[in-house]
Amino acid sequence: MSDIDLGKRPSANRSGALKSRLTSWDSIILVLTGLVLVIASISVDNFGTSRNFTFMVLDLLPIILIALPMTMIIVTGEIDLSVASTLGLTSSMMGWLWNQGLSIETIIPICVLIGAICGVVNGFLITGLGLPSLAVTIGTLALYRGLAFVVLGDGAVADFPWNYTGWVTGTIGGGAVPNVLILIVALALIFGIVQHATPFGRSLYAIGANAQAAHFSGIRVARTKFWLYVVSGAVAGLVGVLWTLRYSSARADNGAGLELAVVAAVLLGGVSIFGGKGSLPGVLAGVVLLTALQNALRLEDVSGQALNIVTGSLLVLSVLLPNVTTAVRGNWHRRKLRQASAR
Amino acid sequence: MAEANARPEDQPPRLEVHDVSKSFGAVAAVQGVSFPLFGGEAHALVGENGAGKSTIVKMLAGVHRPDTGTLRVDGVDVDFAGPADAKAAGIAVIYQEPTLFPDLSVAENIAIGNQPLTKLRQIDRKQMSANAERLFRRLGVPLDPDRPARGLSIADQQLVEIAKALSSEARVLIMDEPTAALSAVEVERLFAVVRSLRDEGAAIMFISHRFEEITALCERVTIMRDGKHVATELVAGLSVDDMIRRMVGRDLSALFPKQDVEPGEVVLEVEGLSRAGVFKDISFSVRSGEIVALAGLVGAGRSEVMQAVFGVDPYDSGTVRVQGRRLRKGSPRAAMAAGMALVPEDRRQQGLVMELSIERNVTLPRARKLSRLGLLFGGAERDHAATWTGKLQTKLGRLSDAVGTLSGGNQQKVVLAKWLSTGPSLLIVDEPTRGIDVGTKAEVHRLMSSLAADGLAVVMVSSELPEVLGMADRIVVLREGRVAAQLTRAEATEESVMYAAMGQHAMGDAA
Amino acid sequence: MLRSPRTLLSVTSAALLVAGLTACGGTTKDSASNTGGDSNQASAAADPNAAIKEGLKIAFLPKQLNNPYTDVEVGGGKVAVEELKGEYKLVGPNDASASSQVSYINTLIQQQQDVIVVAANDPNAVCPSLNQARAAKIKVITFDSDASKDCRDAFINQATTQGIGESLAKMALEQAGGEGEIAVLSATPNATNQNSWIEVMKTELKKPEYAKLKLVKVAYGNDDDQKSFQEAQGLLQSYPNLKAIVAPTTVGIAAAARYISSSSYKGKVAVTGLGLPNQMREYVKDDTVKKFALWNPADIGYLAAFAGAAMASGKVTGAEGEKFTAGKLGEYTIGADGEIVLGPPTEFTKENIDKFNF
Amino acid sequence: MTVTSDRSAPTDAPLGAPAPKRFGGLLKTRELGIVLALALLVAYTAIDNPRFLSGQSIRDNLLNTAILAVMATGQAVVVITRNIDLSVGSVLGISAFAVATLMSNNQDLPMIVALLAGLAVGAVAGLVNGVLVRYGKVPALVVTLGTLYIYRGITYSWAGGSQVNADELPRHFLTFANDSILGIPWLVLIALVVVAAGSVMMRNYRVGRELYAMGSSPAAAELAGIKVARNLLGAFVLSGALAGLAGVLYAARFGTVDAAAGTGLELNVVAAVVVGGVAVFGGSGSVWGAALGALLLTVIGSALAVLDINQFWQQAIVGALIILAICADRLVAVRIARSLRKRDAHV
Repeated sequence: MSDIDLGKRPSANRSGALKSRLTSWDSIILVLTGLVLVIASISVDNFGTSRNFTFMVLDLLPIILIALPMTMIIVTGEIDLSVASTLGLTSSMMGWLWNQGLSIETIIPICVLIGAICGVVNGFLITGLGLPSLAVTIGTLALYRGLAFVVLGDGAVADFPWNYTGWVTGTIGGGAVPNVLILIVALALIFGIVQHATPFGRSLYAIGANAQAAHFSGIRVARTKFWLYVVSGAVAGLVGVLWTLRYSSARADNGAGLELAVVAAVLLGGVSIFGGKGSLPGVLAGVVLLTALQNALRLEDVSGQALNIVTGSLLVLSVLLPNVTTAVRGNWHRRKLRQASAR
Repeated sequence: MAEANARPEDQPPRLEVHDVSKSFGAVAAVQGVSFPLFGGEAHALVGENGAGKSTIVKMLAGVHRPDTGTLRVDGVDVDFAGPADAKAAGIAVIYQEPTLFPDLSVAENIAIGNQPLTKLRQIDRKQMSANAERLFRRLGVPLDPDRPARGLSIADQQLVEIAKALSSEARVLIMDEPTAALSAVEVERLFAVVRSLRDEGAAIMFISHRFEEITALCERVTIMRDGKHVATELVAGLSVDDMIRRMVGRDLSALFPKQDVEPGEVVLEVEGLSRAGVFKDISFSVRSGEIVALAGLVGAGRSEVMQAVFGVDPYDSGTVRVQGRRLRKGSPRAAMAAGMALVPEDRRQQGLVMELSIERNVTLPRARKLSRLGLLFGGAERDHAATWTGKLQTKLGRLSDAVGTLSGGNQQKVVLAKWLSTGPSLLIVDEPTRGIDVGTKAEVHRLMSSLAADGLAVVMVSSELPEVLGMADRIVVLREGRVAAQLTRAEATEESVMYAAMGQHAMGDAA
Repeated sequence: MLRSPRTLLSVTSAALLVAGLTACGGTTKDSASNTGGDSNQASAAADPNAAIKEGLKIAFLPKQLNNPYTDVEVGGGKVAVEELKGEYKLVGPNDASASSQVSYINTLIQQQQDVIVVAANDPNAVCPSLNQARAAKIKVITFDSDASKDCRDAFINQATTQGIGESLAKMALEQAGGEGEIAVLSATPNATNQNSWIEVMKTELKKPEYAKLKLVKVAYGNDDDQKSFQEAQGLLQSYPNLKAIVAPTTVGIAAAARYISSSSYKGKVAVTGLGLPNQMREYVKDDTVKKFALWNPADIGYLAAFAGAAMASGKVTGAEGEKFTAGKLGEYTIGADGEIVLGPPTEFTKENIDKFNF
Repeated sequence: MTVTSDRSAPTDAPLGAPAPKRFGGLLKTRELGIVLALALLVAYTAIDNPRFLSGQSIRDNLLNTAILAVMATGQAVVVITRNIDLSVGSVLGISAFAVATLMSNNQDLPMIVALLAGLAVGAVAGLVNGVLVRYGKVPALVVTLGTLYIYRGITYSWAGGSQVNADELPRHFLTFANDSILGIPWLVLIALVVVAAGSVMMRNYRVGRELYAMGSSPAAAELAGIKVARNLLGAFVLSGALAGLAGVLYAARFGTVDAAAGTGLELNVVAAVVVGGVAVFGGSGSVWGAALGALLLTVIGSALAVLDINQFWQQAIVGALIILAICADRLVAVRIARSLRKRDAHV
């Protein structure tokens, strides 16, 4: 990262651009995911079944939804570790409000709003006071989770109306397609378009790759980031609602530790932790890959923990491999220059 | 004849650069440069910005490895794996921009790496501060050794850097524009110390744009241009004009001259613009069809002024008017909406997003105008980018290539395309031809000239005198954040501008 | 530039919520009719003479793995399944959370087990998937801590809630020496059976013979060793004159005993409750603990397996009054709400503890 | 944002001065702040319940702090170099389980062996992190997030759901946690030694100052010819080794060890370090500040229990503390930036 060493910058030649595009991690991950799905449905009993599909969709629901805004945030070079705690807080609030006798139809928007407010706090601390997002969101991670426990203690609220809990766990017309899949697809589409086909999306990459140049191009860096955190909070809130309904149980500890899974999935999907690089399809693939692996391994009675090793390794490799290839290319290029000018 | 009244023949040069080349990506920064540096001499290294001076320094410092060629210390080939090796070889470097550790104390910054130790191999802080004290006394600066480096003024930072270099009892001392931020008194003290070092037998390499300093300090000078070695001669035998001519490498007339245009109505009006600690009470105006140059030394505050005008930096007081309407401060968007465009000084950090494709860079400021129903379709952007890179005859492979893969000159064209595509009525160009090859330079000059001819108002910040004199209708010279002189094309000569920039009494002050 | 996508997002997500969720009028806690949906109760009639099928796939899903108590329970289950010539399987989360348990239930459904023997981490959170299991013709037996009635076929109750509550109170009285302050160190505040025992205990304490006994606090160690350990510390700091700590959970009692035995309170404060002989042996030997109680957890797993097998074979349906034999444990009768009671707990002391190994 | 990247929006930083943190002079006052907070908390609690100051209670608090403080020491060193180590919780787990197994299998191994074994296991884990960060050029956040999973996974698949119980461990191993010399429990003594050694190293030895320099300005560190690679590896190895040591202490203190030991601990450790005044962007803060942070967090925990405040407030308070801490640092920084621009206004 030392800004002195210009030598580090890989000066890919013209064809290199295409090569690196093909060998870019997010395309690798897409292929990888495809392979895993195919192999699993061939070799693992009951993996391909429609019911298992439903289960998988339900399992990846929280991660995939939270990953949508998280991708944007990391693309701008920031991070939000407080999402899982926001989820927990909204879940607690949902239970509490429900006990207060509010109607579920009012509770749900309120919960999304609470999530957004959590995001506002993050956004203000980070863009308003210019605090490092890592430290801030580690702080709010503890804070929001703590508040969640304050609200609901260690208890649980369970008696949510069946037609709602049923909707979340159910499938369209009792078929193979789970209801929540509509939600996932819709949100994924919206975020995908915003990130990849709008000026706003373009600005995210500019901010992440070079905030100063973005500023010089008339992009409102701070404001952009602020709203990303708000959206991230709102989505986390929504997921809090869905989580509560899926398990028909509002608890303060819901979704504890999910933030790491989400960040892992996003990075696995080829988004650079430095910002400026990464695509949503890659991230979606990353999430699917993780969930599918988990599901398949469980069906094969492999302990879920063995998967931790796979997840972790994939995560490190997703950054390590590109770096290694880059370094190799760089050296090769320099050597070539040496020979060229030696002549 | 140079060697004659330098060191005796028998003893090899303390440090020798031999046929060294270095290139970054497609940009060849240094090509086959050789010159010796003897113990006991002060040797100046001069050249325009981008001539490759700093690259030479970084190679001597062990930051960069030469692609080809060798460095010799006392006649022996050396290969520096890193700065540590260079240090070990007795080479101390004072960089253009200070490299202090803000969180460490001043004394510690000076001593870092070889702090005095107690017998328990612990750091002897008393001793450390004492050493710093001694150095500061020698430099005659009142600095508290125990305060942290964070918050030191640029000048003080520079002085600490110098103290750092002195402390290492270097046998070779390399100074890359150490005086840029120093006051006359401080400069004199520095020189006194450097002279004594030289007399003790150290080899000094001195880089500066201030010719009177060079003549005051150095015996010999090496001149570089476009990464190549031009000459190494006795300073005594050279006039300032000779040096400049050799640096620029061509007579000023050879530069593409700006064609005369009848200036139209006033486009930009800056009044009493001030920012604490950066610039004060800056006023000037630009008419359409006019090219106004902001000249001055590095650190005189030229870029800062224009960045404040464009809104990327804030300012404390004063007003900026575009076509008579007052501009909201601190908002690049407002500036863009008012028809302003800024081609910034630092291409890599401010002008372009190196990782992004050429296409994306060109369309960055116009993305919203190009989108339909808030959506962007690849086609629109590509066509737009293609048109403008075409207009500027940018040499590129595919628009989807990362802009970082282009040569300096073509990168600059991309930046120009990016901003011209916004159809500005006022174009601010900061160091438009820094570090780009002569050919492209001429193209850029031609372009600016024709833009002006089409009624565009142009503000040009440039450190290259020939460029300033060749292109500008009027020249605003800044010194230490204030307007030192406003010269018309007729009044402007190298001397008048230089003198104004350096604060010597000259006709410049009349303006 | 920001306005458009932001509003776009909030609007659509809101819209989706409405579309997906508010399809039906204002639902509040009161108006909610939460009948856990398809509670397909005992379907076919029982056939008492039906033979126990062989090769039944019986899966155990405890609250969490690597909990010594659980290990003993499922150990018993394993033995039973072997006697039944079935296929034994043990799966479970590493954290005692309901959400991860659900994933495992789903997996078991996929693997088409015949019986799922589960200890619910949250009586309600597991319900939807348990009902899916039953819909897939899988018999669901709960043990250790029950799920809500309408999503399981039978519940193996280690002992009547009444019985345990009473013996806890009795031991507390003895250990405290007839009078003084006592405190309870329980598992999680929403652990089903711990709470019911504590309730009984409290009612017991109202009786005259317990008049001198004062329950000052119920602390929660979340069945986490470290947490319990520190909760024990907290108790003694807040209540200097504490006479006895009653821990109705094996993790809690072990932690409390370990803290007391290593602290200056040893000998002053008594520890009792429900614990595993193997874990408690050293503390009983060093007199930190005089007496504690427990049923034989191995038998719970054992009984659960047999109950499950009986059901899967159509021998019983889970209706009250039905009878079945559980190997070495003899005959059992299904009680109200499909409850099957194991029997009275054993009390362990210095004298008898070496006779037990679990 | 990520600790290792310098891309944190330069445009958001106050212009005129490079986003500064604080004067060194304020460093001391910074730790003083924690001490004061601590004093107030203890005073208040003690007034409400004098037993909070009883020997036993103090002993318990110190014992509970010990493990966190040991880990915070290592973490502080890593964070000071502008990196982070999220894998410490998992490293504690793997070392705790390894040592527990080792001791239960050979009952008469001396304690020192256990300690060394723990240190070794941790050091190896730390080395892997360091190598990946330095030579793989993978940001520390990513590396240690990955190894957080990997090390935990290894522990689980090794333990396979089994657990080591107190009664399987040798007496001398268990009593070690509570035995004390001159009234100071071994655990506390070890923690004190570690913190003291760490502080001295960072304050008075070249390598320590170089670590500060690296965090303060990575670019300048390279130019100054500091052995960046060596120091970075050293920092991560240290952090790992101390986490390993903490693992041994954990096993000795809590007797029962399973594969889940220390899960989620990394956040407490980072919290302690941040509250202790170590800036996430490196270069400033101190080891003993971090240790104080650890103490403060622990005392808050037990104080809540004693004051009979709903224990659930604890986490919220910790979170608020972290944010308070960084806000405080930031405010100081901004004020300095302003005063500087005024002072430099020689124009």
